[in-house]
Amino acid sequence: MDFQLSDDQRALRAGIRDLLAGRFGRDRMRAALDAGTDVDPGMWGELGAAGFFALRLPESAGGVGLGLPESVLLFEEAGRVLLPGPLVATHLAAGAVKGAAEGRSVVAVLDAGRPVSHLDAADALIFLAGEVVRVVEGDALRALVRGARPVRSLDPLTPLHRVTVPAAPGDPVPGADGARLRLEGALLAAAEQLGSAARTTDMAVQHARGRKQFGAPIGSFQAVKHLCAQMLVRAELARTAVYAAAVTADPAEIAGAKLLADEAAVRNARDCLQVHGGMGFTWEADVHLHLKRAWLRAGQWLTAAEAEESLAADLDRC
Amino acid sequence: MDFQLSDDQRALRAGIRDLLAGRFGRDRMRAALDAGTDVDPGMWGELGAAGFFALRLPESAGGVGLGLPESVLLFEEAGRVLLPGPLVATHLAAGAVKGAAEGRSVVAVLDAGRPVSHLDAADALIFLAGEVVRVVEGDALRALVRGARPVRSLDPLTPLHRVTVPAAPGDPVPGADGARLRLEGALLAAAEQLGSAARTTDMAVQHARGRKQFGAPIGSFQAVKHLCAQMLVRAELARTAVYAAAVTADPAEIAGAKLLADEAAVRNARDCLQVHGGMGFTWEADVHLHLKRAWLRAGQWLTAAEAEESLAADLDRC
Amino acid sequence: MDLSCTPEEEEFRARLRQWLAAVLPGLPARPRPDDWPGRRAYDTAWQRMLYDAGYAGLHWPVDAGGRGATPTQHLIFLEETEKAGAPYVGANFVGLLHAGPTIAAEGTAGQRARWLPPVLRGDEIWCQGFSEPEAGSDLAALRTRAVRDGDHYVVSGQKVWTSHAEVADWCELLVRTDPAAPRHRGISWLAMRMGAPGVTVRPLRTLAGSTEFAEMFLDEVRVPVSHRVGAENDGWRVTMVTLSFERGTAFVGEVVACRRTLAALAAEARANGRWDDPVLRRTLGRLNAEFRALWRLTQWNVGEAQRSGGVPGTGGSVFKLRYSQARQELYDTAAEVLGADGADLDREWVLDRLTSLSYTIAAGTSQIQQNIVAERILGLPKGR
Amino acid sequence: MDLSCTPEEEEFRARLRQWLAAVLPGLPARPRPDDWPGRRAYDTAWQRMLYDAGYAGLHWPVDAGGRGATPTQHLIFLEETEKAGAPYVGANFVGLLHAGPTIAAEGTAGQRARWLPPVLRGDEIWCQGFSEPEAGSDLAALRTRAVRDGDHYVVSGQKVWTSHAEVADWCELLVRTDPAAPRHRGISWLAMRMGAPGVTVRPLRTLAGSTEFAEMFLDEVRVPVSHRVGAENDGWRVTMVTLSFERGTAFVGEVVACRRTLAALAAEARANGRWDDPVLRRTLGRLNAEFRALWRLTQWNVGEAQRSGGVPGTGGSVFKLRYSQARQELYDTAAEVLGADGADLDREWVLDRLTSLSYTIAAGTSQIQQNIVAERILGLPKGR
Repeated sequence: MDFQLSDDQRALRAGIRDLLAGRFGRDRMRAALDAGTDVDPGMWGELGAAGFFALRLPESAGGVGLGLPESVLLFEEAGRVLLPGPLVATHLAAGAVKGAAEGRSVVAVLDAGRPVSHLDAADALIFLAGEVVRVVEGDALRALVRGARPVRSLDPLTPLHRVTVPAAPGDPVPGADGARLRLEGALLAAAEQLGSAARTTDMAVQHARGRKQFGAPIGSFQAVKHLCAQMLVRAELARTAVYAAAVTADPAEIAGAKLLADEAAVRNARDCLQVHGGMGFTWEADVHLHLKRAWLRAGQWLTAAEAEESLAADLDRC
Repeated sequence: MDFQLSDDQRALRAGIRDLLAGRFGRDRMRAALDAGTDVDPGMWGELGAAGFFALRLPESAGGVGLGLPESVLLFEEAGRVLLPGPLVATHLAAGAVKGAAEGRSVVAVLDAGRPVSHLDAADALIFLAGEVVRVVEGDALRALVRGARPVRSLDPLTPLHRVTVPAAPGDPVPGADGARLRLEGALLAAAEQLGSAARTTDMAVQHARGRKQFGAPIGSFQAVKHLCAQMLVRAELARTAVYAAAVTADPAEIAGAKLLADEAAVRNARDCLQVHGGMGFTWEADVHLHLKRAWLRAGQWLTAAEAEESLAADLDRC
Repeated sequence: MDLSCTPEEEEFRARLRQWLAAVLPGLPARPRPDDWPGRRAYDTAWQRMLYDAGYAGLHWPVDAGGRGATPTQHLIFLEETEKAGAPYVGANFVGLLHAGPTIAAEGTAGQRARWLPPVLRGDEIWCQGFSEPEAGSDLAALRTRAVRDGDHYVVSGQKVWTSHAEVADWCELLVRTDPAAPRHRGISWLAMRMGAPGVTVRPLRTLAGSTEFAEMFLDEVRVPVSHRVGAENDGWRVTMVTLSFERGTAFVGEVVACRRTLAALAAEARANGRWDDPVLRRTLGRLNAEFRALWRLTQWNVGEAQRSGGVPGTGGSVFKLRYSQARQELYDTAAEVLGADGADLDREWVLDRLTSLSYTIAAGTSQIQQNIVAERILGLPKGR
Repeated sequence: MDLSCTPEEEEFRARLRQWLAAVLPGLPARPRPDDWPGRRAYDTAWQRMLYDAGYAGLHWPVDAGGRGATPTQHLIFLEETEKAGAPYVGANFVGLLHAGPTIAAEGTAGQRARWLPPVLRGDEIWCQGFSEPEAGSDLAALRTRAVRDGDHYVVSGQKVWTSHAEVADWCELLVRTDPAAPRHRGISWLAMRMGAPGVTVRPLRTLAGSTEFAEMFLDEVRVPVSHRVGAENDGWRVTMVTLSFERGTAFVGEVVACRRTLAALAAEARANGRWDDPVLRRTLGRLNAEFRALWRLTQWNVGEAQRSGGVPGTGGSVFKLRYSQARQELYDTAAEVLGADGADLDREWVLDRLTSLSYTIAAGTSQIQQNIVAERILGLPKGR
């Protein structure tokens, strides 16, 4: 019984970390932000080539044949660097939507009642409606896009649209389990939140070490120290929950992981902003991007209210 | 428009403070605790003589003719020194139950579904049942006491009994308004909570000034400083809410006062305990008595859930 | 304890309401947030209307051209203008509420005559040059240098978080005139023309995407010595004196607005069905208690200031600590009410949620405020 | 990441379960909380049963008489005994988990032979004399003096928070042997007989009304120099070495118990109707996430300790900070479930609520733990 990563898992994480550092370092991220580009097809292809989307497809189907624990490591890295795009949806669509596994298709998700992220970039949508999973593409997608209303998005790297659910929402994906897909989506989003929470902890600590006020690094003051300590506690508890849920794939454990990771991402971003003081309130600092993304993700796949209810229902089973 | 106390109000407060210091100083309080005596009839009479119970009765009825603002000042002082006994109920019963105004009768409250405090000492009960207020005394009270089950009380100075509501619960008090009585009870309990919250703030600050660890008073460490600062903030906000509600007698304002004062009393007692460290965990320190009493009072007259619902309903009126 | 108003105060309120009802419908449309000249014109026109109606400098001393109103009257003014939806003080903020009072208290007769009337009439706009990149919470660490050269100071350095810099005529500037003196002792207060050569203003974009603030770069700007208010190297005291002009009224309008927002949130929740969620409903109820109490605390602080003759009570830090947190909770709750619409910047309250993030930081972080409460009110010893 | 157990571990678990199922039904009734001799007898009898079954000193090194089990086996042992409702370590706590490991690591062969076997067999009980009234969070400030007199130390001073002092045979004692040395350098570790002349024990009543702890007054108690473990003045290091024996397993039983309590709270809420309150229900759901994660964090920390050969990871402070808070929230929620019965000390969970108050204080306050996390894990600079 050990949470330690295997050598293969370490190598996988190092690989994606290198890829992201090369393709989506801070300068590229800020350039994408200034240009308002959310999905870069070239990078999408590289992610596909690196196995980001096909990771859990069996090797017989051209995939990498790995599991949720490995996916979680990748999504954590994506969350750290604020990588935009419908990563979770495309990953979940691998095998069900042509080109998704290879990163040749961008697949977004349509979750009734919630705005659609990255609609303009999407080649297809997976449509979650109860137990059934459908794919919206081609004419149906074009009709849906025509009827969509753009939303001025809180997160500048996540364009949003309000859509009306199409009358003919495409064919069901055979064998797909909507509840399972939603759980996996929640877990992968939780992994992104974890990456963000860990990153804002690093940012706060780095700032607290360097920034001087009243003749000392602000990190020498207990008030700042304790903010940072609680950030680490939140991130580490979220990490534990996310990794364990990835191994067991237990629904209650996944709900707990999403709940704790959402909270860690949101509260750590806020505390990071507080540690940064006025500098954290500027557009130039990255902390607001983490907070906005964290807020958005907290409303996706499984909200706190949904997670808490499902965790309450689970108490019967303990 | 001013929250400042009038000279009369100051004199009133000073008077009760002196009375309590003389009759219920810390030594007496600890002695009562050791002996397990909750209501001291002699002191009850002195409170009566000082106008504690008759304060709001008109002078024509032998009362002092003052109002809720003055009552609130008295109950705040009672809360500071952990004065035991059914103070609120006896105060509310003045005029309706013989001897209550003068402190010759001890009147407790029977609130359906909740345990009765100080039943053994009570000469009568006011029974709140919806809009009607009844008085239980004499044979009805004796029957009720016989059927009561003592509860091992969390608060050693507040004995509790579980009772069954009597079949013949006495006659309605003419002209009494149950809803109004309940609100006034909530406000006076809030004033006691305020006194407790202010007292635990003082205790924490005093300890933080004197106690040295790591070569300095612990109050020089930001972590302790900030605990104390938040205690003051809670106590002062509660004070504002309680005083304002006493002046306006507005139901929503009273609900807000109870909610904020309950929270201030409970959380300040806990923070006071934290500031005291291990010493706060001993029976010898008074902090646990404040916490236990605060917990009890939070469950009396108006709970947080009830207050929040009533404050939510009030939002229509804003 | 007496929370009622005097007959004079009620009469003041009634006349103000009458005037607001008469003039507000005739106001032009508000300019867009990024239309700075438009905003200046709008704000100064409103100030001129206040001036003509006798409401300008309501809380200023009479000998400075003000109306000498009590803090309570000022509170009533702020409460009623907010309730009526009147324009905010906007671009006139620094002139009316900070630089002006400083000059009124510490300036010479000539300085008062030169600078105060244009502020009251809305003719001149001031901005504030206090904060610096390396001097945030620790304001006294400011580095902007002013070197004496005959009857001028030559000023070089960098300021930040300057609002309305683009449209201001004057800047109240804190500079270091004696680098050798202890931190608080070598600072002076200067009035600097924004048009002076060497002043460069660069908009500073906040996380809300707007440019309410600017950075200001000063490169050998010449400021006449006669534009110094107070003695040389006495600028720290001069500034602190001014801060004591704050009479508990700083957040009156905001608290009134928050209570209105809360009622609107309840209405929205009833409309969209989320009112049926007891978790949300009880949170709204809790916030009702919170903002009712904060409103009463505002009145309390104003009452204290009125009695003490303007010296600020200790209530300011207590208020700010709780209010800044409550305001953030209010807009977090707004996001709950909005549900999926909480990510739509065009929906009401979403931008406010972003700007609420500054409340625990600006004008003294909550950490600094807690130190103040602990040390100055509770008397706990300073940290080692 | 592999959360499954090895076949050996599963076999260990299965045998343990079998044994527990066989012996637990035959145990006598538990003594009352204030029956100290009864508690000693009960706890030592259980320890003897463990010894006879080969489970005593499970995590001790083999050469100290232990079983040399891995941290994971120890975790399984603690998990299964808790789930089966077996007795707690009780009076054997200090001997098995602190004094014993200290002697095993730092004692001479003779000291190990004298003191360790009686601990494993349940023949001798130890208590701990570390804390003092003036040395709480700041343990190194301890003042109890030990003055050398021939082959004895003469010890005087006062200790506090000593549990099981009334029934202990030995006390592991930290004393100051060099008052002139820097705080951490002049301390020694002694084994003191509780029956020695000059030892006075006075029960210390906690806010829960019980006397789990005692004060201990030492008046010229003579302790043989041969009862010192480690070098003179090296007691601080000796103690810290022992603390490093903590292999993440300290709270295994408690976390298992908290999860069971949570399920029981849900059942009680369903029974009494409060389950229909979404505010309470969602709080219970939240706590489910919390304790599930804390259980996984326990496993993680144990895994780390196993890999590092017993050196404690950084996870301990992280765990304790969150767990102490979650435990308090758990019992606050229990009070919500109980409603008006929450004031009844005879109802389950009410006393637990009181004792949970010590969790953010004992064994390093949350404030100290946050310093540790910030300085040792995050590398933030020490305060000035």
